[in-house]
Amino acid sequence: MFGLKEDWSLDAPPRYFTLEDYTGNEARWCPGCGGHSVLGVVQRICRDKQLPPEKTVSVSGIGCSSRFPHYMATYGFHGLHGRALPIACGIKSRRPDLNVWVSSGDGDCFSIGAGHWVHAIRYNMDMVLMVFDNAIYGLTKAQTSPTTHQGTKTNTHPLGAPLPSINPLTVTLGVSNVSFVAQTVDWNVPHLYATLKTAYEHKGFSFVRILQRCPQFSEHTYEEYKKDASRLKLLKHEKGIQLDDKITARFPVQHEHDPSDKAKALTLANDLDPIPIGLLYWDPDAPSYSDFTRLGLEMPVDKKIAALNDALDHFAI
Amino acid sequence: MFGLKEDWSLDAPPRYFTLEDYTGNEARWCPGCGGHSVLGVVQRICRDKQLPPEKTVSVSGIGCSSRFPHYMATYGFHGLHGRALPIACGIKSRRPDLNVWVSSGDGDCFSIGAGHWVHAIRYNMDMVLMVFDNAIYGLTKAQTSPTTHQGTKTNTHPLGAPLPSINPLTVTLGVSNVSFVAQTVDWNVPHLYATLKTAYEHKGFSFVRILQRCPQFSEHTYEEYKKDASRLKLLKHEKGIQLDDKITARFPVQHEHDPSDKAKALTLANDLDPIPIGLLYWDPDAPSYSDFTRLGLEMPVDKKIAALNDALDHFAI
Amino acid sequence: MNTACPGKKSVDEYIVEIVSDAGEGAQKAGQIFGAVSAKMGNGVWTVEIIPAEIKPPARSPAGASGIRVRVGADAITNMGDEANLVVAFNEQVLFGRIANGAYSPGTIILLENKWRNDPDKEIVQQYLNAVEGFTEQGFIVHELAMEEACMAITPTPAVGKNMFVLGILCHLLNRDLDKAAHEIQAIFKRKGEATVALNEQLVRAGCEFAATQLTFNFDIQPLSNDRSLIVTNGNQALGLGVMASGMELVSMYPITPATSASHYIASVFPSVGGCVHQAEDEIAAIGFAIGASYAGKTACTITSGPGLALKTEFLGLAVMTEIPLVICLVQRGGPSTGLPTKVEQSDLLASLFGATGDTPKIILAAATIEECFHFVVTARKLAEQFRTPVILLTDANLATGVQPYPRPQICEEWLAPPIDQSKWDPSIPAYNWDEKTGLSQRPIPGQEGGEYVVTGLSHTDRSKVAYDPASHQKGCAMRSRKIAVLQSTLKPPEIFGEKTGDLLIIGWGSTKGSIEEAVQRAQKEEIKVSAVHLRFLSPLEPGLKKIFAGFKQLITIEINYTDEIEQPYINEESQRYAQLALLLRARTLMDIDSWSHVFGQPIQPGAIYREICRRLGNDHSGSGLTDNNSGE
Amino acid sequence: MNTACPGKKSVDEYIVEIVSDAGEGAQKAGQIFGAVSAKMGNGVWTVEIIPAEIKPPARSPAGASGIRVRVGADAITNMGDEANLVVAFNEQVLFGRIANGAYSPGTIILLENKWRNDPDKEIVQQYLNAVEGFTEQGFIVHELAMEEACMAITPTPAVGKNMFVLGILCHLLNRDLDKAAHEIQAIFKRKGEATVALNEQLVRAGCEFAATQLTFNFDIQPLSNDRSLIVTNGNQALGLGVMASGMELVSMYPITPATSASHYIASVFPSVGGCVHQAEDEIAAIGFAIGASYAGKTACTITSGPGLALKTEFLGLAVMTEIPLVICLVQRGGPSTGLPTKVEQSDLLASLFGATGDTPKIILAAATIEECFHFVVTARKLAEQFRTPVILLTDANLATGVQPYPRPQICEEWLAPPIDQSKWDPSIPAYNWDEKTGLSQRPIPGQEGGEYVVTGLSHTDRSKVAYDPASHQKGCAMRSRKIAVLQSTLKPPEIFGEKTGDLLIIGWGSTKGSIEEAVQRAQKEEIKVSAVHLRFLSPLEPGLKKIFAGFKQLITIEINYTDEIEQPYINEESQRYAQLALLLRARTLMDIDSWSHVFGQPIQPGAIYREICRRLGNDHSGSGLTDNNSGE
Ligand SMILES: Cc1ncc(C[n+]2csc(CCOP(=O)(O)OP(=O)(O)O)c2C)c(N)n1
Ligand SMILES: Cc1ncc(C[n+]2csc(CCOP(=O)(O)OP(=O)(O)O)c2C)c(N)n1
Ligand code: SF4
Ligand code: SF4
Ligand SMILES: [Mg+2]
Ligand SMILES: [Mg+2]
Repeated sequence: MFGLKEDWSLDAPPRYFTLEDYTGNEARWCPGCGGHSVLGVVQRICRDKQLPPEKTVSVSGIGCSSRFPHYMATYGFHGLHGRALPIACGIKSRRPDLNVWVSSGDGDCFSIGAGHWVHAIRYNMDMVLMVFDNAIYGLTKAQTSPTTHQGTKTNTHPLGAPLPSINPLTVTLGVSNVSFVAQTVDWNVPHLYATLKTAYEHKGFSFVRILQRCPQFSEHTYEEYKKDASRLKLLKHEKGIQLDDKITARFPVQHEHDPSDKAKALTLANDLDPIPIGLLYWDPDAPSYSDFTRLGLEMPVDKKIAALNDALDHFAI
Repeated sequence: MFGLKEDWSLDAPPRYFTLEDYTGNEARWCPGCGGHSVLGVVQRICRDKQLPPEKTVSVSGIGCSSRFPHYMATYGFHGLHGRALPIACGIKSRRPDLNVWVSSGDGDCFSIGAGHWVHAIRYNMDMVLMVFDNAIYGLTKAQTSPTTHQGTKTNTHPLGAPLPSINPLTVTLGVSNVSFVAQTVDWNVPHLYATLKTAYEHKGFSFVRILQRCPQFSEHTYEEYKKDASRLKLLKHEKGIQLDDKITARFPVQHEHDPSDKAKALTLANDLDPIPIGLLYWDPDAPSYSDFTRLGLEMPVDKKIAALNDALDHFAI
Repeated sequence: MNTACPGKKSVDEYIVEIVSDAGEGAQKAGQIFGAVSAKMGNGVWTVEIIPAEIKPPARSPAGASGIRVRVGADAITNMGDEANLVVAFNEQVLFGRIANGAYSPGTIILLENKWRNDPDKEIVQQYLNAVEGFTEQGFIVHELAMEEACMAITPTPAVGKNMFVLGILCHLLNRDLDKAAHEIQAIFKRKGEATVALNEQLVRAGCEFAATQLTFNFDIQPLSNDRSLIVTNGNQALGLGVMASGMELVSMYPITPATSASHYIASVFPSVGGCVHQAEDEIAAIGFAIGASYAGKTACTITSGPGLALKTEFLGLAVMTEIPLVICLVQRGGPSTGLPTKVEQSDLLASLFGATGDTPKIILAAATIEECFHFVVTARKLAEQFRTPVILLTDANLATGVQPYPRPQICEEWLAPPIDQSKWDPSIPAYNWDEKTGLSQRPIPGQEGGEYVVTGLSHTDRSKVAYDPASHQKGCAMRSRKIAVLQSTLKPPEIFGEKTGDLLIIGWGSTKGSIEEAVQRAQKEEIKVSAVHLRFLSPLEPGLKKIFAGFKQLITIEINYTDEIEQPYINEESQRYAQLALLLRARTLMDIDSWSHVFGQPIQPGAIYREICRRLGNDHSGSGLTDNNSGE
Repeated sequence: MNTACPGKKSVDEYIVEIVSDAGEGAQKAGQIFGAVSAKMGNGVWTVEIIPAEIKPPARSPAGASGIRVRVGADAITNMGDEANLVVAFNEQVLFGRIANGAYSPGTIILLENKWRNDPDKEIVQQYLNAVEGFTEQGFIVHELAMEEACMAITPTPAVGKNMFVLGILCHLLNRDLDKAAHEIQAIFKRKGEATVALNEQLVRAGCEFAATQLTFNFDIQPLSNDRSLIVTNGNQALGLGVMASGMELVSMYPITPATSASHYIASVFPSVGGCVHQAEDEIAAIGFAIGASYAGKTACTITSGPGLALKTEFLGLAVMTEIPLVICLVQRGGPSTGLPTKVEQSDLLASLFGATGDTPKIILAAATIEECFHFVVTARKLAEQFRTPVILLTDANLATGVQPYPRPQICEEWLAPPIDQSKWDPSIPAYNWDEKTGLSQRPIPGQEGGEYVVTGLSHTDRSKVAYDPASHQKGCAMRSRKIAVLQSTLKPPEIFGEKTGDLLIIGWGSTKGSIEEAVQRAQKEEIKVSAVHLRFLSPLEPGLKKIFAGFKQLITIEINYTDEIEQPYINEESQRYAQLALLLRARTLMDIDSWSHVFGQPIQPGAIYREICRRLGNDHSGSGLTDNNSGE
């Protein structure tokens, strides 16, 4: 403009985003629901990273956790039960410029969405998947989810869930091209913040399982873990989640773990007591499917028309 | 009958089943297709185990491999693409007396059927799942499957499959309650036979990945492995697949592996050259969902009626 | 003991509501009130008022949680029109109900008055404004210190208030307090004697409180009835029906409003030897059911709209392979996720035409809660006899409505005999189609000689894959023929009213009670209107054209969308019809109009009555409410 | 150079087939023959004969693999009736074709005769029996030593025989050998000069062989045409259309017969900057497309019946959330897995009504291969303008048929401008519905001020979740209104023939060519029949009632199932209608009958002609074949 260099341009008033810029409808989760703290953390990360709200899309399936987009003031897509990931990948495919956050539940992601979960890990497109794992179907009122503990009584299994629960971490780690696997808890906000921020910064698909309290239907699932920090094992490493020493000090059980070691990550993932929290696995170099889907995005129209005519020529008689 | 002991009864003529009793329609796979050898082996196992054809059900999805049931003379269910496992589990749920064999393809099982695959492993119902992995979509003519090697040109990826292929073994091993994971190849018939027979004998869900040649569309995928036996690593163990010494001797690379060691199984599963063949993991004690679904099967009618009346009483005014 | 007081007014029926924030126990109080009324021999219809969120904030219009109970001297078949009386725990929850047209001028509001003295000034102001507004709208507001009165009995009135309200209602409608005590014992006995005693005490206190504070009182004569009755909601009826039908497997994935049926079944199924399978998704749920059905154990899958959408492909397979299967579809508002907790009848066309290709199947719709029970039994029988999937349509209105009805007599024949494992004559094909009827008997795995391979591909009678013209045409014809055969066994539907007249209302599903109540009211005023209600949607019951010919105007009343002819761009050519109307037009070529809304609510009899009057040019409509805000 | 010989007979059109075992190259020979004919200015229709298995056994009736080419002086719009001449590589493959009614008495069979001397006695016997049978059926059999003749040129005649046959056909129909040589060069140049030379030599040898061995010869005058043409099949046309429409993403999961469209696109998409996403399943495929569309890049998903079934739930979401999306549905035989490679038009009702709840959407059907191209471009435009999913129906007949048609002129406007990322006025709601039309403009992520949350729940114009009656009714009305608005912009369909008459045939989709050919033939005989062909199925084109009123009888002709009225139990009350017929009956209340079959085959013009005669009581039918074995 006026022949000025772009960074001299007068047109671009600096925008600074505050928390309000990310605050959508009032969150209608139950009091004490772990969703509230995740929401606050994501809003803070957006603010701290100064993500333009219009360039940010919050995508979800259906479930309590999937109400997330409504509580953000960014663009949002509250989709279908189990189908957040195909939508999110589709968005990213031709809009790599958008920041995509995906919220899913343990039923949404590991049950009805299981096929998409496995494949989205493999696609490794740049986005953060937050699985709100409350080990129960919340929105539909207390049915068994794949992570419900064996024996827990639910409305569909009044005599107790018949099978051992699935371990989402080991499945995720088993998928080739996996690039970022972390676990955190809703009730340790600094850890939650650090984990999701690191996930956001990872250029690829970040799988973050958040152990989430549901006082309404699975009150007891994480009670012990919350009360007794020694039931959690903090994973530490220079390549891992970075925390203040003050925060770190609160964890009696700590474990040095190099997140580039997949075999060790698998061993850790199998430990259920104490539960590992932190970054289990990280591979910044895994190929991303975006490199394939974005091809040709910038192609000028005349080139397209020429190519189209070539294609027609091929069939000309 | 006549007050005689059951085993004196004259009513039950001994039946002996020959291979013909399992031979259905003529197999219409391409010449050289790996399907033929799997079919022959399954028919032989049925014969050797003297499975009554009427008590045996061959279930499949859609694909070349899923034509399997038509070539058996037992009961069969040629279902929907990706959905063999829900059907098979449903059959087993209230008919634990039936022998169930499931045939699936790499697309059928790992792509469209991925969610059911993960969950069927967890259900651990007694059946054999044979995945005919030819690393391509055969029936629909050469599209990329999840196990297609990165870079392989297919009709949907003429410039080469963009992503590393999925490793079905590591995903399977990552699912809690997994009880039997084996890998074999269609071109080594004794190994194929021993593996499928062991799978059949396992009381639980047996996952068997069969590397299967498709001369029509993925001719080169396993060529090297077939030519050069040292590209395969034979897993041996007293709890593993038992083979004749003569057969064993044909494998230059052998590896002692205790199939109860899941961590080692995972390490082996990650080895792609040489490819491990044999039993990677075995847990005969994993709980089966059948124990839940079969409950009440034998309940007499009068007890049911009484219970129904109790249920009505509950609402009586 | 009966608390009837002198000066009581006798009425034919009365509608009460209790509305509160979620978790205040209004529903429990209403359920007991309904049960007591039913046991006294009255007609009853109970329906829950469900908030949109699991835990909506307190004192919010959208958070209204509660219950409506309609009690009558005669049988009651629907939730009725505007309530006569509502007990409200705060004033805010009334706004949503008012917007939905739940009340009309003259409705009595018994309102907790503690908000008048709330420390929060804003709340006080809200309260005062509301009371003023209610009065202006013609409601009769009684401000009552209910919580305060409870405090005399319990230190935690918040958890006991509901029983106190029950007491108030028992007084006002002369309910039998012993019966109420009996219910309380049954419900609270697990929580110990102290709880039972406290709750009983609260009820009696409420009763006395009403006697001193309120001067009105109503009496409803009970229906004389010597048949034994049960009281259930539609989903419980469905669950009982599944068990009585002899099906041993329900394969489902949770989805509102269908899930509570599965919850109920899960809680009692083991006692009859059955099993609820919660699958990983709806596709697996129907696939699993098909597997079991194929293996001889006809199974049931229960779902709602989005779940049906996912089952589409398997439904087509079941038709193609002629596997018996029962699909209970508890309809909710659509499209897409739509209105998960609210009623709509908009999955009829999807049930009929959802699957690709030609997929004839049987479709039934229950019109009453009692039919929810019996139609499952019928559905199983039809599924097996016609070797086909059967869809049983119910909806959120039936699912959550509660009503007494005759206790079903369980039949041993309903419980299927053990599956046939005798030898099969191998010369008989797996689809041994009777050329005339399309019917055939199927071999069950385990039957020696019956071995065949089910396939969704086009096939011959021996289930061999066949792509030739004759085989495909034959298979399609045989599957279609069965539906015609079923139709030939059905009787024409009964006409409610005269055989000829000015207007015939055609309905299906849960609207029956409201339609017939409205029609009866109009008939009493000599309006020439009759009604006919369809239970079979595929095939349709026979004789419709003949019935229709007796009337000058024909309309369907349905809870699904139709374009209204007065709207912009909507004309004879563009108007999209209500779902049954479309079918009947194609079938009869008669000019069948429809009157339908998608308000997420049952259609009230008053609204139908007004529509009848409007159509026939008699404006008998007594209510000043327009259709748009009366919320039918 | 032209090999025309004296004594040639001039004909208006000629149908040849080449049939062989799979892998013998019959299709390649036929394609070249078709291309040469098109380049000579003739009308051409080519259609492949596809066996059921990937590699069926040799010499099996079910294994027939080959091609049919219909060449005419005029434009050719369909595959025609019985072939005039067939070249067969063995006698067995002819049986399947005969059963399908591909030939009639008088059809010339050029049969490879090497089987006469086969070492296997059984084969010799089969061959002799067959030749005898063919002759008895009235076919004119010429046994030819084709393979032997090839051996003189190449040691591996099995791979060259097809070019030799091409040569034979070039002689018999006086095709331009230079043009054939040109095609051969284009196709084989990658395999090296020797291959090109050998193939050319084989063609010339075949030509000379025919000249010496056969005494007949036909001449077809070319159409004079100065427009530039292209020759494609329908799936290629679809692919070209997708690219020309400016869509940048095709998100699909493989399924026959849709997949080859994606194969073609995948092979050229990078050159126009587009991407084919092969998803993990059909649900993910449409979800991914919806994601991209939502983000401003309107996408396309291509599928067939079973795939559509899986997309049902997402389709409902797209309607509810008003996300533009193009769904190309290449129909195949159903229900269920059905007839994967064969044609049917039986997904119309599933497209319209498949999704639960009320899901108005736009549905178009291409009637010609050329329309496969242009309708994708239209579909994208409509999807965006009306903010809705658009389903474009084609079928296996269009997908595999090959035809020359005018080369489309690519428009720059078709390629959408870069997506709008300018600021959005935040006071404008995300669904800023124009009350009158239901239309609105949508904010695209990246537009500052437009932030909103898409939801499949019932919502207000600001996309806020809302369960109140008014919001839901409003949303449904707005989504439905758009369809009426589109209808108001459409013109009535053109009538093919007179505006009044004894019979009107109503068709849609790929049957147009056959219907109009049959109608024209009847019209020439003064039969009062006309035809009308619908391109829009939702909304329907306007003016239909008026058009229909001009005719005494109305029938639809469709390739989907309808009960035949003469069959047992099928009567006026039970008959299930063909799909378009059902819609039109409901719409017009006129007695619209239908004539339809599910033979897995295109309907031949001769069959339609005979049906016209039958309906109108003139038995002009020249052929002795009954409908049941003529395989339309
Ligand atoms: C296709 C479909 N099936 C089922 C449902 C009903 N449904 C909504 S949320 C939900 C499960 C919720 O559990 P989860 O994913 O763990 O989320 P949470 O509510 O616990 O956060 C179900 C079954 C639906 N909306 N759509
Ligand atoms: C719902 C649905 N989607 C797609 C198809 C088409 N289809 C049939 S088989 C197949 C893939 C076959 O590949 P694979 O499972 O690897 O089996 P293979 O043929 O290689 O044995 C596909 C996509 C279908 N029949 N149904
Ligand atoms: S039900 Fe559970 S998950 Fe849902 S909002 Fe309440 S506490 Fe949170
Ligand atoms: S295409 Fe491949 S997998 Fe299919 S039958 Fe042929 S060789 Fe076997
Ligand atoms: Mg959950
Ligand atoms: Mg494969």
